[in-house]
Amino acid sequence: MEIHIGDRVADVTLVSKDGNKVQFLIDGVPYDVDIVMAENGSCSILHGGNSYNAELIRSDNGKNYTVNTFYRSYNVDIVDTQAKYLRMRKGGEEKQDDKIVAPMPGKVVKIPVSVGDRLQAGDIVVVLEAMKMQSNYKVSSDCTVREILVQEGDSVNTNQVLITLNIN
Amino acid sequence: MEIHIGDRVADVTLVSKDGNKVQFLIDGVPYDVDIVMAENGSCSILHGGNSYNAELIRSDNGKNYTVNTFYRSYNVDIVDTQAKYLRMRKGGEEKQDDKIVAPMPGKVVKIPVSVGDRLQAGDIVVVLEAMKMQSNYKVSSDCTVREILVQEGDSVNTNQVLITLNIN
Amino acid sequence: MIQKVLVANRGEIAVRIMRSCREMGIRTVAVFSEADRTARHVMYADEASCIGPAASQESYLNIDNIIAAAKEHRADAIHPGYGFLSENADFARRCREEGIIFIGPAPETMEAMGDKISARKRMIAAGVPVVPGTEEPLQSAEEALRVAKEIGFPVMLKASMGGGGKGMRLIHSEDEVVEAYETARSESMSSFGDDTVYIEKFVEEPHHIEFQILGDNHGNVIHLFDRECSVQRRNQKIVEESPSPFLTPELRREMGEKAVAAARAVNYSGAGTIEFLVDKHRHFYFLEMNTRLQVEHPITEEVVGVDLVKEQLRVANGEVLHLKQDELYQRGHAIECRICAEDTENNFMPSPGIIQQLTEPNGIGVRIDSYVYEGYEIPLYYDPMIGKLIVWATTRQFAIERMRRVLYEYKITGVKNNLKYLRRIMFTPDFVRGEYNTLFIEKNAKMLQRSNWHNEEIENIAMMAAYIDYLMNLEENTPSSTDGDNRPISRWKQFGLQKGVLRI
Amino acid sequence: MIQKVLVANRGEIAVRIMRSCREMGIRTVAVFSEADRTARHVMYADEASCIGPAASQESYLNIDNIIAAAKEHRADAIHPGYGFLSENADFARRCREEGIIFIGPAPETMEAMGDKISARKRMIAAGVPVVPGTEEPLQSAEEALRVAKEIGFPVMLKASMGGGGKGMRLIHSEDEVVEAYETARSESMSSFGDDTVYIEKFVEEPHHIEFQILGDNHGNVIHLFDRECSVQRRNQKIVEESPSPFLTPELRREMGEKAVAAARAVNYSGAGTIEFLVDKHRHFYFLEMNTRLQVEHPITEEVVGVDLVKEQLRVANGEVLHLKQDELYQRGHAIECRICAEDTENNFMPSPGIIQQLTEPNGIGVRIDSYVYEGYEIPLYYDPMIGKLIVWATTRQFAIERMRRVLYEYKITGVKNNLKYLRRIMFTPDFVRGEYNTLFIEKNAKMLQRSNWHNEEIENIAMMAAYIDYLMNLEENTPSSTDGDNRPISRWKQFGLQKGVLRI
Repeated sequence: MEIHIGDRVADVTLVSKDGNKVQFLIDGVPYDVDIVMAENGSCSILHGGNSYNAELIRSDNGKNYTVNTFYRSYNVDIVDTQAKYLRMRKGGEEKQDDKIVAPMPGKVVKIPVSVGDRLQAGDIVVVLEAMKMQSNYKVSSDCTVREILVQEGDSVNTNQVLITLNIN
Repeated sequence: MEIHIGDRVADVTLVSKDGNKVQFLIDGVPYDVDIVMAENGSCSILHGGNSYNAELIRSDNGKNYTVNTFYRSYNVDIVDTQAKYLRMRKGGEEKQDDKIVAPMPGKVVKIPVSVGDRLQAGDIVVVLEAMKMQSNYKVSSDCTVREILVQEGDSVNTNQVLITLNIN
Repeated sequence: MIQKVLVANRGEIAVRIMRSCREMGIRTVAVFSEADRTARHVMYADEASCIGPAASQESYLNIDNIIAAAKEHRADAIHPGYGFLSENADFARRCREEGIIFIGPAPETMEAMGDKISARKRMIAAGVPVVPGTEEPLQSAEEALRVAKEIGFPVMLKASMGGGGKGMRLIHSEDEVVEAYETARSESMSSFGDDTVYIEKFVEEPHHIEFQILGDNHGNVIHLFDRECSVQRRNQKIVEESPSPFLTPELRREMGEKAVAAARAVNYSGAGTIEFLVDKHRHFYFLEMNTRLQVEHPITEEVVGVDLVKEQLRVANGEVLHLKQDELYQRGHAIECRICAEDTENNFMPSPGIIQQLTEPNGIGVRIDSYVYEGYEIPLYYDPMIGKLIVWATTRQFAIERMRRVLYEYKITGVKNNLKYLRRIMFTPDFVRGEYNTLFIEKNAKMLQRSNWHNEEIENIAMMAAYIDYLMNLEENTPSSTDGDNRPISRWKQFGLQKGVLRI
Repeated sequence: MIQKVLVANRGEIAVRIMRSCREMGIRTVAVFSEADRTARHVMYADEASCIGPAASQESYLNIDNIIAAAKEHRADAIHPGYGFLSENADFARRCREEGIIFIGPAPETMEAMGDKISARKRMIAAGVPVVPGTEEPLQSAEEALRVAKEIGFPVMLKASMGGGGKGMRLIHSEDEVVEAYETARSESMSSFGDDTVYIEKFVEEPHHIEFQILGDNHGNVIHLFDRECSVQRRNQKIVEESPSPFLTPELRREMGEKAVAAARAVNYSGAGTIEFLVDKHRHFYFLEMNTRLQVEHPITEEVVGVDLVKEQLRVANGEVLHLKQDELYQRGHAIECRICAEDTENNFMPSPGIIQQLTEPNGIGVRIDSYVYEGYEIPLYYDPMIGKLIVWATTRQFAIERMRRVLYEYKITGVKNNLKYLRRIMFTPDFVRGEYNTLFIEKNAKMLQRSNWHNEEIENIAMMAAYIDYLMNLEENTPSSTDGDNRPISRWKQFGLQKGVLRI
């Protein structure tokens, strides 16, 4: 199976399994580990006498993980055939529109622009409030407001598109 | 629905429900409560301005509960039609054999009796060890050993029958 | 005697207050907004009432609803915690009118000290040194600009009713004034219901050091020593320690005396804090008084060995302070870290969400004041602080080592949080040596960034963990469980039985 | 300098030791039996090795396997914890031979004090009062009977290598002697690998009070004051407190001096405990010395403000004790409750099982040393103690109030446990007044039983909670969740949306 971790792509195979004793091949190199799921969501791995813990947060589709180790957090993607196919099909298709997306759930406090406004890099287009903190969202290059998809006072979710823009 | 709690039998009906606001009838008396499942396995109930918590441990069949409140632990049985029927059918049928049953998981350390032995009240029939503690199990009335179902060294589970007896 | 206390707050501080009430045999009443039905403080209290919708203005800041709940539950007293209405003199006055004990100082004291502009005047009159700045509220952005230029940049723009860093902006140059003025006023209005702001000279490289005060209704005032609060991001404290590594014994004594004098000047009763700025020459200036319990009060409790909430309740009961200044001393060293649901790699942006998994440290010398639990959804309406981690040890070095250990044990998944960031602070040489001021975060920004350090072994571990979980969750590997226990540990027990050569 | 420590133990004490090691920057090696792969200490350690099957004799008591693990991992030192091999002189000697530092006293000291018969002789020689009894091991049940008759009933039968109440039997009359002799020997053999037993006069209505000792390799010995350990069931402590409410300042000083003298007599190095029996006239007798860390060491840590494990490691490193007797003092009051998986209504029968739900208390003045987590299966092979709950407060009364509060917060479901029993202890007048001795449990047995108090409101609450959960789990009410999150709180969110009149 192809697994992505950060920028690295590795080939991981589960070779054999006997209870907790598992052999993997990682890029052709064998790894004999003792692996158990201990506390809920936490995985304990013994390898070469060392004791490691990894907490797993699985995404809804079950193929992307956030893995927390003591030192770092990793994004790990399990790339199965279906995903490979989808990625291949998608390649080069979408050309991204410029848009303002909510980075967290919050409330729209202010939209100081209107459709059609010509904006300069650094202009504020929306003010969001979450957890008592207001943040200004600015455009990073000159552009025109195409659509405003939310109103002042609206509650918005993470990744919700708030405003779309035409890049000049 | 008929619900048993300790010795008490009550008739409980869920009358209406609107989100967390629930009306019950308990023995004909209406109870308006605000009820949510909060921490996992723990239920928060607001009634008459008071805040109550109840932790629920559900048995495998889903009809018997141990309910822990701050002050006490209760056994609560939900008696549905099927259970009522089974209970009725079972009534008076079984006449209990005298037997020695393991009250907890453990290891059989010693069985100082043999099949056919005549025992007096107070004689030790089995020694169990669990969590570093040995306990002697004695007979409470005169009897004869009918069958010995385990061997010294065996691991046993809760409620496992160890020895059956003929009462004299 | 107070028999029943309504706690007009939420989160960790509501639970903190209820704990001391419970120990004293006092019944507690929780109030909650519609977003907080499943919050810990509601379950912890003996009684509970909903006081309105999620928005603070309509619930935790709604004086009428809170008073109505107090009357319905026949509470003798209201503890306001910190934030929300804790420094609102109107609320304290309303309690007095309704015959309910407000656990805090008199409204007159709050007005004198809570409004920062008026407090500055009092302190100048009392001979306590203050930072140069405006004596009157600003009327417009234009005035702000003019005054800032007069004093000279950098300046601090502050909400007169502010606290906890809200409604506060550091301004370096002219072109930042207008935006800062507008956002600070807007934040202040939304947080404190008042948009008065003023300007102070920004003291450069300052230490933020505060003294804990306790007064009673009989004219007695003591201080419980100092807290160093210079580790701040966005003008909000994230790490505090006691005693301050920067103070000399002489300076500690002098500042303690001034703090008591400041409190006496306003007939202070209850728990409060005198905040000072201390510059690099160890000159100190009165900054503000907080007429309430502070977020960081636990480090004082650990070092001095008192329960400040219990003391507040005793004072509110009219008792004479039983603590004597000359019997108090500091033992060992305490550090507090504020655990926040925030994205430290994205300008500390709040990050609400559901707590998927939670492992809190325990053992020797650790205290946690928190309110979240597994499965709890952190509402987006309130503060991103989800708890406080406090350690105590015999020396400062041991306390730092202990904080590293407990940060190692602390695990939160499901929401972005600052645990790893706090760990890096505990290894930053300036912090370890105790040589830091309020510029600490800025100065060490690079060091505090996520390391790009690579370790193939750890990466392999992460991949194997993810892969085995992925396989375990493939439908063919999971016999549908009949007992409804679908937790990873249970699924593992089933998957763990598999044996043989697989090559997948 | 010790760089890496192997902890030859399991459970809470293994984690406790690793915590201090981690704070000191020392790497840790866990050892575990096949039953303990998912135990907390394995996950906590930096390194880990399996040392054998579940049965202690083949793993945690297997000297060869533990030494082999230490060599494989290149550990400089071994910390034995309490129980298992902690008082085994052969093990300490073996460590010395293998060039591994044993964190504890010299094997000669352990032999002199660990064998209780030999310890009695030493103490008599040193002029420390001991309880009347046999000077030699018993050879047979017949001899036990004869000696018991000579001394006069009641007598205590004790394992010479024993500790923690194991292999100990109180004998009231002749006909109990034979069974007690056999079971004590058998238990002793299984727990300590030795079946030597002896008899002592049973001191009636005694207090069990012990002194914490610290010695170094340079001839310095100090004591860290007293612990009152008289709340015992089955001769095992379940509640301890420090300071003892029974000791006068004069008696505390005198016993402290004797404790130091006793430790000096055997050139004691490391942490140890001198146990005394104190009768109602406040006469005290040496009972035994424990040449290791005690289960109840945290209450001393809280009151005196030290980390005993750190001190052990420093002494093992050859450092000179940095604590001075005249600089040590007790501050406030600490109480410890041992949390056990046991059935308090059925003679404290151990009750292994799976922890379904766990909520540990936190906040001011509470410390938990535990090792269990949600989903953890408590193995049936080891001790039923799953954790220790320690509180500290400024006074004894406040400490009791705090313990009541934290017992209110503590929730364990899935296994029978003694939380409610401990709560009842905290309300028992003899305990609250501090007027109790080792007969406390027996004397208050009735009061400590589960109350049959009825409360219709609480019963109704329990029924409604169970019923709503029952309905929520009926298949028709649970849309099969796609995200695999089948936890009650998630199911509730789905069920919670339902609305309308139901009449079910």
